[in-house]
Amino acid sequence: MLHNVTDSQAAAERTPKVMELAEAIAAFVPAHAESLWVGGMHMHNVPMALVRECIRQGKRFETFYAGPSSSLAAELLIGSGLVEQVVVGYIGFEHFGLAPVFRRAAERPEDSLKIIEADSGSLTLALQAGAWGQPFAPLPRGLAETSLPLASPNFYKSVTDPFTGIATLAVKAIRPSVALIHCQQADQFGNGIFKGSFFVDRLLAMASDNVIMQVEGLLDNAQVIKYPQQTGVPGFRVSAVAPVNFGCHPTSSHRYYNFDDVHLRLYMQAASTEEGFASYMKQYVTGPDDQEEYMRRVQNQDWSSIQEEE
Amino acid sequence: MLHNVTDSQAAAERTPKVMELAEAIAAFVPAHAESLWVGGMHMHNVPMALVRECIRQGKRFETFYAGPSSSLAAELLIGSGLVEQVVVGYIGFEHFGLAPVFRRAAERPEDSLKIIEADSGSLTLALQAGAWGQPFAPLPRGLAETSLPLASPNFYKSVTDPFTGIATLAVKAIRPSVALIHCQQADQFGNGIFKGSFFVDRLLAMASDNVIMQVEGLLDNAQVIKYPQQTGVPGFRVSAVAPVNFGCHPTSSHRYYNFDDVHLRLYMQAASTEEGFASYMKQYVTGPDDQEEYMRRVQNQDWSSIQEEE
Amino acid sequence: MSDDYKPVLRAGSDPLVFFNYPGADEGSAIAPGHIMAAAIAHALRDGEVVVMGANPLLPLAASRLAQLTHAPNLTILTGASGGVNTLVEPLVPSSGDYANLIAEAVLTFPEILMLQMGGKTDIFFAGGLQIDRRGNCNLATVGKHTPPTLRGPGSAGLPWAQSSRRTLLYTTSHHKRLFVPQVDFVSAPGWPAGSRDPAASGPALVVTPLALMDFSDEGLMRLVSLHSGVRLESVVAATGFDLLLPEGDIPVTPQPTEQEMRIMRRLDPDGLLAIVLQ
Amino acid sequence: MSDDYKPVLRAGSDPLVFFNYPGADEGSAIAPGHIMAAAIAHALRDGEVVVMGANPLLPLAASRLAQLTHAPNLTILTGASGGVNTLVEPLVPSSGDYANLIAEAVLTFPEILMLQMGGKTDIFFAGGLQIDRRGNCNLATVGKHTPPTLRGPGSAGLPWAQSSRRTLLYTTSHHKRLFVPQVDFVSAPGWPAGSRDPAASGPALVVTPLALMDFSDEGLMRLVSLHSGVRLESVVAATGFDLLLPEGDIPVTPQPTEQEMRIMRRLDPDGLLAIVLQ
Repeated sequence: MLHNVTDSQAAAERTPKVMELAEAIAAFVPAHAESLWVGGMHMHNVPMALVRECIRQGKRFETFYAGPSSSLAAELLIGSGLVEQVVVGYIGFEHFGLAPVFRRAAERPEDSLKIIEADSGSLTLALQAGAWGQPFAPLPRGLAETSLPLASPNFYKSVTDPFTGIATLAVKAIRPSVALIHCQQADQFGNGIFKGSFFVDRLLAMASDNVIMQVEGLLDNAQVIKYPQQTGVPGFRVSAVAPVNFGCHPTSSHRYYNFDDVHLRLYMQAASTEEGFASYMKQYVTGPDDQEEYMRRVQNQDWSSIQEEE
Repeated sequence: MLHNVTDSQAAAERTPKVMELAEAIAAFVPAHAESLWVGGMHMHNVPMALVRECIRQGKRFETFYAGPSSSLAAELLIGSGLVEQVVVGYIGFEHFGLAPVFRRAAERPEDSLKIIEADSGSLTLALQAGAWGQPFAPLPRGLAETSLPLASPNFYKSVTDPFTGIATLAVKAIRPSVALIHCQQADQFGNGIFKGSFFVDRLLAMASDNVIMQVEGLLDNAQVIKYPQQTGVPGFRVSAVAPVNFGCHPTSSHRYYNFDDVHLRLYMQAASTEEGFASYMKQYVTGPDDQEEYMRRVQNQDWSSIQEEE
Repeated sequence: MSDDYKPVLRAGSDPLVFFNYPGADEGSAIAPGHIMAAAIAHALRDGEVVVMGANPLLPLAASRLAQLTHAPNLTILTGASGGVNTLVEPLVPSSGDYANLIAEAVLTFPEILMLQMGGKTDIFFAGGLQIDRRGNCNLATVGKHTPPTLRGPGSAGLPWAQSSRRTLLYTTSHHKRLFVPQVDFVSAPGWPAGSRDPAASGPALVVTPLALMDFSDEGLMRLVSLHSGVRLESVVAATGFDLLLPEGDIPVTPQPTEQEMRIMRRLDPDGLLAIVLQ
Repeated sequence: MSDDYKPVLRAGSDPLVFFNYPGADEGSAIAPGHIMAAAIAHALRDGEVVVMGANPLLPLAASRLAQLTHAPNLTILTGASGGVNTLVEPLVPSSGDYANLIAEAVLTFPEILMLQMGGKTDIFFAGGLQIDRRGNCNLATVGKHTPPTLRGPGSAGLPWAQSSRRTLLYTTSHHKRLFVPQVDFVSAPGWPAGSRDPAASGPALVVTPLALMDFSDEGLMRLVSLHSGVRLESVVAATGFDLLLPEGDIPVTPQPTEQEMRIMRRLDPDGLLAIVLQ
């Protein structure tokens, strides 16, 4: 009834997708990629190790989709100057405050960063349309009464509902060329498991051209088969799996660790000036060779001094 | 950290949604409903006890969505004359053969049943658009090369993609007024659990006005809270929960029982003539007062005689 | 906790143990946050479905309070986490928290948006950098759009506020830069000019640390009550437009009852409700 | 099996134990079904993603055979069940079966359609009541549309065949009512008139109990090989249009190897592959 030994032998011949973090980014992220969407939301499940590695390798992205709710990933990518255009659903830090680098880039008189004003619902519907191969997504009623269509006339366009004749707004389908996502666990073939929230990541994995997944740890394919309903991302959608400890730090990894409020406040404080942001980047992003060195620097940080500054 | 006793006390004050099957149908299905979508697919997880009760109570449906893959539910509803119009994705019995009642209704020269020729993908996209409050769903490329747009010019309409200017086909959003679904288990507040496949039922529950759920058995709310990722249908989308044994028979209930091949072949044989279908209906649908009597009749059936006829 | 639970980074980084806000106290006194949470709770009706976005501490406290008092059939959708009817105590300040999955179901975030935008929720909670007298909210840009004088996070889920029957607006401060005659950018639409269509959905209530407000039949913001100890002049001075006043004496917003305070202290033993709001 | 597993209705109704087809034998001889499954397996390439709809026994056997021989990285989506890479043995005849969830993942059916229609699959399996020389398939109505002489189940997922790189057509019989000059209703589009765009997706292979066929550069059906013991005249007589013939001698479809037969007997101990096809 169950799969037998011969199957396991065949499975052994399957090509594992496990790679070193740097190798995965080098192999599957073009030097100048069309678009990027980073998984997780707010300060949760954000694949920060993958993001930091993209920055270390100087990968450039024509469009970064900051949806539905981006925080530190958007900050570091924008601050590194690697993003030409950002489509904004939400960039912020919830109770920690507004996003300092994004603010500075947006409030500067010179137009260094192109910002497309959007919203989380439309971005998600556009991603869903992309996954289904639909050309565009008509929107529910309501958006016409906001300032968005006027602010972003190329993002929101009007279309006539062929069934009612009523004009409705629509957004073009989005198929990210690169998606970075975090699962708590995966097997070597990329079957990924969310131990907590799914956020938009399951849909993201179905819609994107290249999906690179970081995980806290690997588990056996046999474990995956035991609870197949638990699999959040089917392996065939994944190009590479990179195991990395505390890869979401300073954001949370559901069930594994909470977001690091001390480090996040350190970031908020540092990034409040350009110089502070530059030294944060040097200390924590471009300086460390890899995630291990990053974590050493995080752990050697003098927490007490930071807490005293409050 | 966890919810404590006071919460459980509050939960005790919540209004349970558990009802007798007949009561649930009487309360939440209008005498003449606009539209009906029945969960499950093929010979699996079809809420047949709810369907049979609708027929017993003579509920009429303007439109029945036979999508993505309907079998016995479509047959009984069409054969009872309670459906005015059927939108067809697929009606059949896989390896058991074509649907005899649907065939007879469609092949009759007189136009007693209105059939809208559609497909499973478009029906599902229309349901998804309904759930999101989108007015319509543009379709991926490909459908224009089939006979469907010509056969169903009111179901498929052309719309111009406002981003590319390319003509594309679209379908109107579907929001079923009544959805019947089967979960293996639920708590008394309607939090339903699929022990196997989800089919379209989670989406269906999110899109429909009235969701009536049958379950094999009830479980405690505390169990639901223990594994919230397992909840397939959140309780607030459900109007009533009706516990019923073998409620999917003769289709399967995943993990609980397989489809009943003997009974299905009995149906196929009986329904091959109008008289045979009428006596099947009398014996198994309109005759029994309830699911218990139905199961008694099923269990007293002389299986050996049927098998000998092969 | 499961056997695959990882050693924590350091004390305080456990996903189910939350840091104390600096200055958090026992919250024994009644703070504006408690008055606000209770006022919001009173506005929620039994059987309704509420959905909240980022930074949901106040609406979450209010919704739980309602559930534990007069509205046991309230359904709470906790934004990013996808949690349905979270039971976590103490409450946590981030919408996407793992702790919010001590709940009855976990939906994907597209499903949360689907339910909200598809009209399956009754209450949407919103706030903004600017709110005007018609209840328009701005979470995008203050000043001209490019470049703005203040860049906010973006409109997030606010454009779909009207998909819920009622929008409840809440703010953690009350001043003229926030309550402006007209927002510079409409993220969530308020009431249109002219008289309100009684069947239409839109902003229903505004709760600030100073006062409670609703909207007139013409869709203009109107004072309902002043929180205990707040003077009318303070509210008028802190509001950048002519606030409609109720006829007769201006009531005082009801103080939370002893039972409500007991529940709020249990939900929020660190007194976050008292601190977050100044 | 879990502790909430229910007592079965009667022997044979266990969700993981399947009935024997009447007449099922040990399947020791090589039947057309085995030749067909092996031929389909050979057409699948390592690393491809295949998706199948209703009544998937043959494509499922072929895909598993490919996975267990030359294509270990093949991904199998088992239609209605949502199972990804099902491992169940013996194979089951219904696409929506619980048994297909002995697998690596369970997707919802909308997700299966999303992956198919969104172009994330390489191979789509299709069949029909009618197939014509350009590979158009009809699963809806034979004769005029209203009323038809034969009402089929409906077009199901066939209209989206082109969203997969290649469509593999399979039939369980081969006769003139099935292989017609032109289908009465196009459920799945075949090759358009004119020469084939090499980059276009469409029907690639047709596998019947008699023969193996592909399509010429002009998009016309062409005999590739005859199954062992089948004469060309039989195929020509059973095909309702002029089948293109290969140049030179007509090859015989490779018989399954000993290893392939061993695997197929393991996947299908009841010989369903031998019975379903006449």
